[in-house]
Amino acid sequence: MSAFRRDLMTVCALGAALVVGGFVGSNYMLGVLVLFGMTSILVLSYRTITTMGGWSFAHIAIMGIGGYSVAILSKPPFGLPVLVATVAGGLFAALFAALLSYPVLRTRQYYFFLSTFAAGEALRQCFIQFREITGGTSGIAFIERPEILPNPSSTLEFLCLVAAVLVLLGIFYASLDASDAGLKIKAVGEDEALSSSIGIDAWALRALAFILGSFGAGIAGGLFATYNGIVSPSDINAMLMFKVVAACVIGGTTRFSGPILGLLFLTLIEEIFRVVPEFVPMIWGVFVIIAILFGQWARGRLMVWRAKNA
Amino acid sequence: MLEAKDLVLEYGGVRALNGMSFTASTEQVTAVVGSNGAGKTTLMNAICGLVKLASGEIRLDGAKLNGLAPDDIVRKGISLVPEGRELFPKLSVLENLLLGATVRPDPTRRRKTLERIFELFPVLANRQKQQAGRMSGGEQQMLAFGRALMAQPKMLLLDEPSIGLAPMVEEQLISAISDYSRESGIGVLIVEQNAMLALEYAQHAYVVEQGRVALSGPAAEIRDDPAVIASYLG
Amino acid sequence: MQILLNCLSLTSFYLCFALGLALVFGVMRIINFAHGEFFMIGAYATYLCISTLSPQVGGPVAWAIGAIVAAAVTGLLGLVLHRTMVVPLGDKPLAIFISTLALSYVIQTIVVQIFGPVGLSIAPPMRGVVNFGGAILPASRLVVIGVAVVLAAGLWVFLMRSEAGRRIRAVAQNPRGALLQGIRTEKVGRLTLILGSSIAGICGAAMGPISQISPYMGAGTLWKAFIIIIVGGIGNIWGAVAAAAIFGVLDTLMSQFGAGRFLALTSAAVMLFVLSVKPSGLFGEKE
Amino acid sequence: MLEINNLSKIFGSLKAVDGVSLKLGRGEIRGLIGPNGSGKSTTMNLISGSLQPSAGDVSLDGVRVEGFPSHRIARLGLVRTFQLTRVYTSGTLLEAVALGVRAAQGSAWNPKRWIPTGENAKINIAAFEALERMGLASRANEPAGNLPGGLRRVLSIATALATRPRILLLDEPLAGLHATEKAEVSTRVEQLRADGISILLVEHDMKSVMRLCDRITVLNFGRVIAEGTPEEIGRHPEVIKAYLGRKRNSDA
Repeated sequence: MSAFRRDLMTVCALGAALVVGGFVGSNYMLGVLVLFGMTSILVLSYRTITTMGGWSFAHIAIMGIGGYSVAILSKPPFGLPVLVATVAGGLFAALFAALLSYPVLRTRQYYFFLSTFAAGEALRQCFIQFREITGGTSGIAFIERPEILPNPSSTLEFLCLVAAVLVLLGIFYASLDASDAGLKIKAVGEDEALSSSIGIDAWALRALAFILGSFGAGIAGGLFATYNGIVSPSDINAMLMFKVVAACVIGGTTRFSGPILGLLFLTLIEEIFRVVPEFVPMIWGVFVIIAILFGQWARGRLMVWRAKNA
Repeated sequence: MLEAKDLVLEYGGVRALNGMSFTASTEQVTAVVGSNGAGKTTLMNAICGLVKLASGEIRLDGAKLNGLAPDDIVRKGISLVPEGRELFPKLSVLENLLLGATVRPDPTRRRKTLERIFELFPVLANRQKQQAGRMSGGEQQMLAFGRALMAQPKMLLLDEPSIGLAPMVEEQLISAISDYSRESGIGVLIVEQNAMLALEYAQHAYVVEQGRVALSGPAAEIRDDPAVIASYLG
Repeated sequence: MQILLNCLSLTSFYLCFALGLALVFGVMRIINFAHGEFFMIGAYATYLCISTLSPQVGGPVAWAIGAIVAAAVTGLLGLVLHRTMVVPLGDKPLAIFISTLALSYVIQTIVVQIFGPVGLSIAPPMRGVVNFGGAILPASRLVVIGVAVVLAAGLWVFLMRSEAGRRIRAVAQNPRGALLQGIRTEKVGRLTLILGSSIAGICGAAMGPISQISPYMGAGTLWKAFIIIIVGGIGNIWGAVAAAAIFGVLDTLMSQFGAGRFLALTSAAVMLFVLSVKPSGLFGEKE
Repeated sequence: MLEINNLSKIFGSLKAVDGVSLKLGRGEIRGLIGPNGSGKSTTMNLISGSLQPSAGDVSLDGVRVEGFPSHRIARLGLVRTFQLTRVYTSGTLLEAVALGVRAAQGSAWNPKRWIPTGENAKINIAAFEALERMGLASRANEPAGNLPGGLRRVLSIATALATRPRILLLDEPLAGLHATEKAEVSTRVEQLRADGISILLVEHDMKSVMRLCDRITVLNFGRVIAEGTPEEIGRHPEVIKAYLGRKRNSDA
């Protein structure tokens, strides 16, 4: 229970920090906070997928489904309210994940990350190629901000919306994590054969984690689209995927605070090197390599230390 | 002489070897028998450097083996025919044999050894091009023996060679190996749960129980010791 | 005839690109995400050689030197990769995957700093077209086909005939059994990674003159190579050859008949279908 | 209860299990013994659904279950442990066993199960009880990862027990235990039988097998070579031969 509370506190504190930061910060700061909030949603939903033991590389492409759904559904002939379209985008993302889960979740380890990577890239290519629907490389522009905001052009109000969505989704994922289903998902991630042997339907739970995690990606995609006012294939970039994975690698995925701190760290680097943005991917890359190699080294040391003190 | 002194090894809290000591001559067949879970396979893996000892010492003709990498141990003259054979199923018989000679690059000696192995197991000579995985169990076991001999060992270790073989085949194989060891003067350390078979061909024997030696002596005596049967069938 | 040539040309490219990846994957069960960047470095190395040397020694010789330099540089990178990441991370395929992914960004950034983000073109070492019974093929595409054939045949001979190749196959099939024969599996892994990386470099040298080279050229092709090794099957180099041929033909035919925009969709569909029916790929074995 | 008929499994050219039949009655402990490689583990895998049989059938209370995935068989009340111990090591013993309790309840697709259960008293009581039955209650709040190897085996039985199975397949539950621990676990297994759980037991420690089992089935080369009470099995000439091997010239 305490872990659940800690996760709740993490998301609530994050939401509050975003809003407070928005009120006191500069205009530039406001933009950074909105991006941070939306990426936090991505990272938290991604963490839910990793608890089943598989690291998907299709998360950002699935996010794109949310973005395109909002772009298409909020315009004629559908003309849905933007927020409704965003939720629909999340559902479409989840639906896509459900379709993908049959072939992809039959695979393990290398095959899983290779096939999700290839599937995600193929999806991005589809966004480029199906011009009639997606607008090709230029994408779909002039997406409205949500109507429920009193002043849609105010970034501060949008930030509050992002914070609210973040907290809501965070509560959802935190409760899933602490729920019966979440415990079983983690059990499957830890030992699939054992889980099946005691009656846990491993496949269904892996699919559940993948689908619910993708739902959050779809919502985040919708928010990105309405914030930027445009979706295009270049939003589905490998850099963002790398940022999400790197946040989870650097921060660890055991609790919600890990990926969030990882993301904070990456964002700080991004801001520090703002004047030379072309170096940011390299510095992120270096830190990921350091995190992985150092983690390995530290585990080795720990084992030696334990053996000595046993 | 292969000497093992006070070997201790733990697997996740279980003591697989618990102060095991023995010596095996490099001119004779030595048998290590005991029921399953007595630590026999662990012993073999420890000698070959596949698992790390917690303490103890293994020496071959006085030179320390423990702590060396598996390939150095093979080079020093220890060859293991592992339980389950561990062949390369999609490689041909000849390729499997040649891989056995990885640590012995001298081509003339290599050819000589190969010829002797073909004499010993004519089936292998006739099926040089066949994929190892497509042969019968007995033929695969012959190939595993042959591959181990290609390393020109001083000491051949056999881990449960009889598993999955029909009684006729296993007897043939073990007698072929013990003949070969007598002719070429190499030692054989055989680990078996089929105790009577191993004791038939061994000169000296150890009975192990729970990771340590419970009983030792000339194989012929051990064979008739009622304590052996007791340790098997309770 | 023209279609056949085009099929062959595309198959050759897929094969070149996927071969090294499949080799490393098959033997060591790891995926080098920076493979695409090694390919890109190969292309840039060739670019440098051709632009500095071709006035003195002529195009083809400069290209050949470029290919050798490309192979050497990427082979060295493979060695460094093995020492710094593969060995310390041991049997953690995900950790290796992510750290090579990170490495690919490091390499990309460095190349962008040196050569700039915009594409460059390499002067083709061989000009003109070759005529095959009415069908034409630019000479530089013939080079790609030639390189693919030489690489595949060379790799085949090396793996099937040489002692080192035998050891590589042994480790791929049964690492534990190999260890017991006194084979140093770590050394075999190092050789494999060097070999696979050099193949990427040579592939870059062959492809450079055909397409524009840019720091992002590797990343753009990598996903297709992933699909090829997935469809071909885990640990099966010849499966990758077959899959390269399948996609070479499929993609050429689709472009030919005006369905080029569905390429990504069909590739993904083929992959997902194969995974649904046989999770270990067409020619792969169950793990 | 459990009935298997003519069960076979072929791997390539090898008949790992070749026409094995046996019946397990309610509250019976049935030993399944035989030398290494005789097909015991394969038989266990076939019954529990980890492997698909090449031929033959498995029925639970008259319901044919061969070919079912293992989680469905587990839901029907047949749960196995593994030869290479598998336990959840990320949490405490209580948490590990609680997963067994949870596994036996409802589908994860039901959104009601996405709500945190918190300190679910019912589940914890059931888990604690399962630990108690295997004598691990005093360690309930220790991290499972710190447990010594032998006791991990016992924990894996407790996890299986928490699913309230009617039939347990135990694969070498005594391996790696000290003599005193062996005796204790044996007693606890006997208690399970008294509670009406049927047990199929693969074990190499013959003393314990002889003491625990009501009946014993002996396999060799994938076939049943003997079946009977422990006394009968102990005297059976073919069993002695299979275990000890033949003396050349003696009984030929």
